Amino acid sequence: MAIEIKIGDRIAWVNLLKQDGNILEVDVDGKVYEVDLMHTADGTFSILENGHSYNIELVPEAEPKKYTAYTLYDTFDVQVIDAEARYLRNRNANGASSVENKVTSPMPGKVVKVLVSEGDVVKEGETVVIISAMKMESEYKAPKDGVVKKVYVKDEDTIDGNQLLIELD
Amino acid sequence: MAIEIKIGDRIAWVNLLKQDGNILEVDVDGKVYEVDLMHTADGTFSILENGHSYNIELVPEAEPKKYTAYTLYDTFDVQVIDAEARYLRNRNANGASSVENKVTSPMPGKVVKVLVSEGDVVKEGETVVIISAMKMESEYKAPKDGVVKKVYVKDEDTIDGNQLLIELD
Amino acid sequence: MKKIKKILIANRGEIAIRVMRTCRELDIETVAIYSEADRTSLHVRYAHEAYYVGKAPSSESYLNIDKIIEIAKRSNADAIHPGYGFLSENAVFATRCEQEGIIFIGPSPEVIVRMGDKIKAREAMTAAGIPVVPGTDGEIETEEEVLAVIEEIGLPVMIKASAGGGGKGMRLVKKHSEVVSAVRAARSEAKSAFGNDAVYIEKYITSPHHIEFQIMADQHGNTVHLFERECSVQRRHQKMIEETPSPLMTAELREKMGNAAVEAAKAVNYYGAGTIEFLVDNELNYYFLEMNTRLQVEHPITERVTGIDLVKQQIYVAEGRELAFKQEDLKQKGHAIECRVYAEDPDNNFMPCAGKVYKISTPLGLGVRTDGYVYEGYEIPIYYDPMISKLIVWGKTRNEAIARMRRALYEYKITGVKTSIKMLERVMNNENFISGNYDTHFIEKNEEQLLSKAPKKDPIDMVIIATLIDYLDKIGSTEANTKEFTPAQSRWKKIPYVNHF
Amino acid sequence: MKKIKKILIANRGEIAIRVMRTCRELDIETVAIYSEADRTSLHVRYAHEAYYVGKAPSSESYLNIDKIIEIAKRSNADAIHPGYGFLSENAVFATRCEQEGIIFIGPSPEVIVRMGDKIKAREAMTAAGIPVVPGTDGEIETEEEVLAVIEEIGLPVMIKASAGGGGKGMRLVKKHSEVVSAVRAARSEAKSAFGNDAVYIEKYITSPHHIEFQIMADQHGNTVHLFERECSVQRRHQKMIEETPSPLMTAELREKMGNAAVEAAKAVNYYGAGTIEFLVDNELNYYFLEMNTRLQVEHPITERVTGIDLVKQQIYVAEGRELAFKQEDLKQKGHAIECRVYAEDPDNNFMPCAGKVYKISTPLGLGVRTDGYVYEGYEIPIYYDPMISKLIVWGKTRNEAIARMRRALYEYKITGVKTSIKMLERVMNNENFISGNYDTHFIEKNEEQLLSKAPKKDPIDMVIIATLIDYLDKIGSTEANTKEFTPAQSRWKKIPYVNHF
Repeated sequence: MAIEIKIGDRIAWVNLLKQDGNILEVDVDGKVYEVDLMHTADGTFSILENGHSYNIELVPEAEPKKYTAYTLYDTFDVQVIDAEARYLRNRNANGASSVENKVTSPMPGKVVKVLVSEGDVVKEGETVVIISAMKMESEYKAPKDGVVKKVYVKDEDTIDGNQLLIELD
Repeated sequence: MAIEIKIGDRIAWVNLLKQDGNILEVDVDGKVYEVDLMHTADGTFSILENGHSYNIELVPEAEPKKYTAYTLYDTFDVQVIDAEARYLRNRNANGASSVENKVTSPMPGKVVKVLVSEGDVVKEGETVVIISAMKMESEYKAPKDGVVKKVYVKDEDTIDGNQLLIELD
Repeated sequence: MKKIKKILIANRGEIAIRVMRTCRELDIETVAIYSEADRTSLHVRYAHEAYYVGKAPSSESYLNIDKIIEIAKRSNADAIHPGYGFLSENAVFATRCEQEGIIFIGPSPEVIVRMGDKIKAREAMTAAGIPVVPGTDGEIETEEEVLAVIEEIGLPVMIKASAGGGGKGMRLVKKHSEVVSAVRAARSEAKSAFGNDAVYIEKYITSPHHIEFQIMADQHGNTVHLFERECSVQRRHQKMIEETPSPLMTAELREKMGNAAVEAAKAVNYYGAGTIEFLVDNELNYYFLEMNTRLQVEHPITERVTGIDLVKQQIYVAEGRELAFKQEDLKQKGHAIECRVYAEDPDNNFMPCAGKVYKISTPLGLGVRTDGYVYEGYEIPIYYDPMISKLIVWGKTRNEAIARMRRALYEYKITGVKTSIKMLERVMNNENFISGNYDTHFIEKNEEQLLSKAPKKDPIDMVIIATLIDYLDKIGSTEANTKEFTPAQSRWKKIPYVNHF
Repeated sequence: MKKIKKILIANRGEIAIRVMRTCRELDIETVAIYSEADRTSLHVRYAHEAYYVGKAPSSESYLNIDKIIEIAKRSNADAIHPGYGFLSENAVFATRCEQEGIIFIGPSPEVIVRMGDKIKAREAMTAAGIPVVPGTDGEIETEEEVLAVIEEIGLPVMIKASAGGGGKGMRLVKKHSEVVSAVRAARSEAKSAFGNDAVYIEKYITSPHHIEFQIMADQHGNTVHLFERECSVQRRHQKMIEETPSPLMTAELREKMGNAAVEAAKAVNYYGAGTIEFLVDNELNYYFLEMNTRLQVEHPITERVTGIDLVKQQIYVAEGRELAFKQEDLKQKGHAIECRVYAEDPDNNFMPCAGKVYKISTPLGLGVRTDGYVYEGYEIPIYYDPMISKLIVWGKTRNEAIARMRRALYEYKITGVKTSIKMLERVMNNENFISGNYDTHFIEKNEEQLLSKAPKKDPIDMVIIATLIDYLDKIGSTEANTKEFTPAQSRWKKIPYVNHF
């Protein structure tokens, strides 16, 4: 079974050639590996490949088929691109909703102050919302010159990670 | 909903009188407690009762509705006796298979040597099986005088916890 | 002498648990308080008793003096330990405790007032002959005043919360355009952290070392210092790594500064644990910066090299005992380093990063101590400090301690939230840090090495394979665990038989 | 001097990880070996490399010399660390390493042969002027011989494995009727633990103290001792709790025994880490018992009071370096205690208890070290030693160390398998232990207090309530988690809103 997996900027083509219990033969972008792989349902992996012992932790993200992968030295954003994901991606591509119109907060927090209202004209770099999380305040700025199309939050709101705050025109 | 719970030698009658989120009113053998109870699906409990903070870990046993409960100072065997359990218990009582006829191993291990065969006459206290676990050997002895009715294991067998080894007549 | 039997800990997180651990060793009962966000936090479960104190924002809970006093009385606590932050340097709270007949584990309210007011503290130090950081007098009421003061003393300046500490409520201002937002932010932080939004301005000294001395004094006039802590590795004016001894320190300077620290404490009749913070320049001139009239976050490194349990000493002093040791009994043995693990994103300007902890592997073994409070499945609240753990190592030499810290950081895995762990590892591999050549600008000066990721010796293809298997496993998963009662399971996926190469 | 770059650890469990930790601090790569039962054991995952060594029984895996040498050569390991147990005192293995050009981290094969043969060891000690335990010469070949020897020297006697150590292959015989099964059991244990089933007999000394001295020697003739360890708290002739300093020790006796230990090591040209075990009677007479030519399980308490990483020193000595310290540089600082956590049932004659670990809470904070290897969901194999973890604490005084151990044991929770933790807590509360008044019969003599459960101050009704809720939750559970892809969840049960008293 072959699928595509996106890791950072790379999209790898990966195919499970053979499986004999914990011994797998896997083709990754044309390179064939024989690995001894043990794993838990919650994403702890122990892989032995050519004598080397690798530990990988996969943490599922809110979006299905997306993970954060932890290795010894680094952290990676990983995504499985199967037929369903490709379909959704193509459909969204037609919708063409540009990310650059939006101000989002990557972290959960609390809205200290919304500095703009719908219809306001803003300049690129102008602070539009102030969010407080864990005693630190962060200023969120307009990504480009434009007009505020919609404000999704108000002062004192508690927000989740990746929440949309402001949309520009 | 009232059920019986067996804890050690005690059988307690317990009834959940009221539940408001994490705040419960529970009747245990006629004594009514108001508790603030939070728990995880895998059996970690934090209970606040009259200001006191109690931590309890429930570990499910192989048999359904049986637990080992760990508190700060002690460990308890706990069993829920609901209608189904009562039914099974009554049915078994009629079967009248006495435990005293059986030699079982409480722990997993490996059979070093079976010292008796079916039909052998044994005396109370006579060693019938030697089990090795974690580098230590334990001798299992006949619980009473009798004749060996059935031998369930042989030398070198790997055994589970609570496995039946020998049955006497 | 009154033997303390029950202590209410007016705090949360790692420091609440730290204090409770010593209480358990002293057979003292503990009372926890918790906000709405903390019902399942570890300090609630570690304590003997636990009481709800209020809504999640600290102003309604951990800063709610009336409610905390009410709980202390209701639970019959003899004493209150404030930890650090929150009410630990709040004289009103210390006074209330005194009035209600509850021992406040800390110095007298008068000393808190005096040292908490940075202006008065500077006056006291100058009178005691201790050099102070050049700065201006008086607090700032409005943003307009700030601009006026800057006109006088010039840029850069530090905006500091008068009631501040722990790096909160501090902002460096280099340009006039930054003044308004810096003051507003410092104010707002100070308000929520200390319940007091007054700020003042100090001249900004370039390239200083932040070195502090630990003080311990009893109520009978005995005062000792427990040597220095080097705290120059900071980001956002908040300490990130501390070590003792300081690589900068000489035996002579240690004696001179140690004596100054003891004099400073004596000058204000200090008792309990306290810290005198100094700025030291490259010519080894030192200036009194401020006194923290409480336990410091970084106290464990001092505990490790001196063998003294500082919380135990705080409790003994609060009971009225005399110190059991004199200055000459104290020695620095070996080298200790602390790394603070924050839930934050070092690649994104150290932005705090709340969220759910997925899994934790804690470093263990020789010479390693961790003081933390988060657990697997714990949801780090957005309302409080992002520090989730402190990792403390000891080594016979500084090099051994650095190697051990590197090993411990390698073992430390917290997934599900972003943390500073990998960034701390890079510090332990930084040449300037290793040679002890750093000041408070360490992070900016070494940004390139510290923020660049390690060369990819990483097994990316193995990550891809792991992802593939997890994916196949999940889409093929028909064994949904719907059994009601199941015993403990091995978490490793069952396969019919295990093969080996 | 050859710098070691890669070490194969010919062991498993906590000691394999202990050794790997120091290797990581020294930038030395590590190679793990694992049996069929250990594919997912922690030492496999901690190492840089890992290779399958054989079937689960140790005779086919961790004692398989040919296979281990093959893996060492295949992986290009410079050296092999044997840990304790398994091949650590096997001269054939040490010789093979030498022949294959692989450094064996331990003493020379000749010394292992000499000290491993308890009879020859006694001869060497007597020659060096060190008193030995009264006993008989020669090994026992058959059970009939045993009976003959007992006829001569009388009962009680100890049956001991000639190749023994770590309490394995030892049996006390008080009655003639016990001889046959004791010899068979000692033999069988010795065979599976050491691959050698020869046993011998020693006169049994009543009420002795088991006190040992840690030795460290380089290949240049420098030998020091790192003070004593008191190891008298034993069950089944296996140590359970160790401490240093020994409560029995005086400064004079320490110097005398320490010198004797150094002389003993020098008498056989010892190098590396080793331990001289003594029996000490109540009149403070001491007798050489045996020498362990390897790292001991209880080495961490010595590391804690001396500040010396013993594994690091072993590696340095193996590289041919000179010791960096002399006798006069070494000091005992404070007090350290180790508790061994076994997977066993103290209420059932300490029967080993394999099984699946459900959950673990590890004690942390000031003065606490744990060296373990099991994790949540780990299935403890039936093939190896039941010791799953060591808990080591330090205190400025013995009393502080005991209080801290009590606190640490309170925090230590391992569920799913039976462990010795609660029993160890009872030792820490035992008056005789607290006053330092104990010998090797401590457990029997204090059985009543040690095996009786604490008075029920326990919240039994709370356990009942918890069980009720768990039961209701499970039978009412319709929200079976069948979603394929779900992100990290808080593990606490969701309730519509959280109330507070």
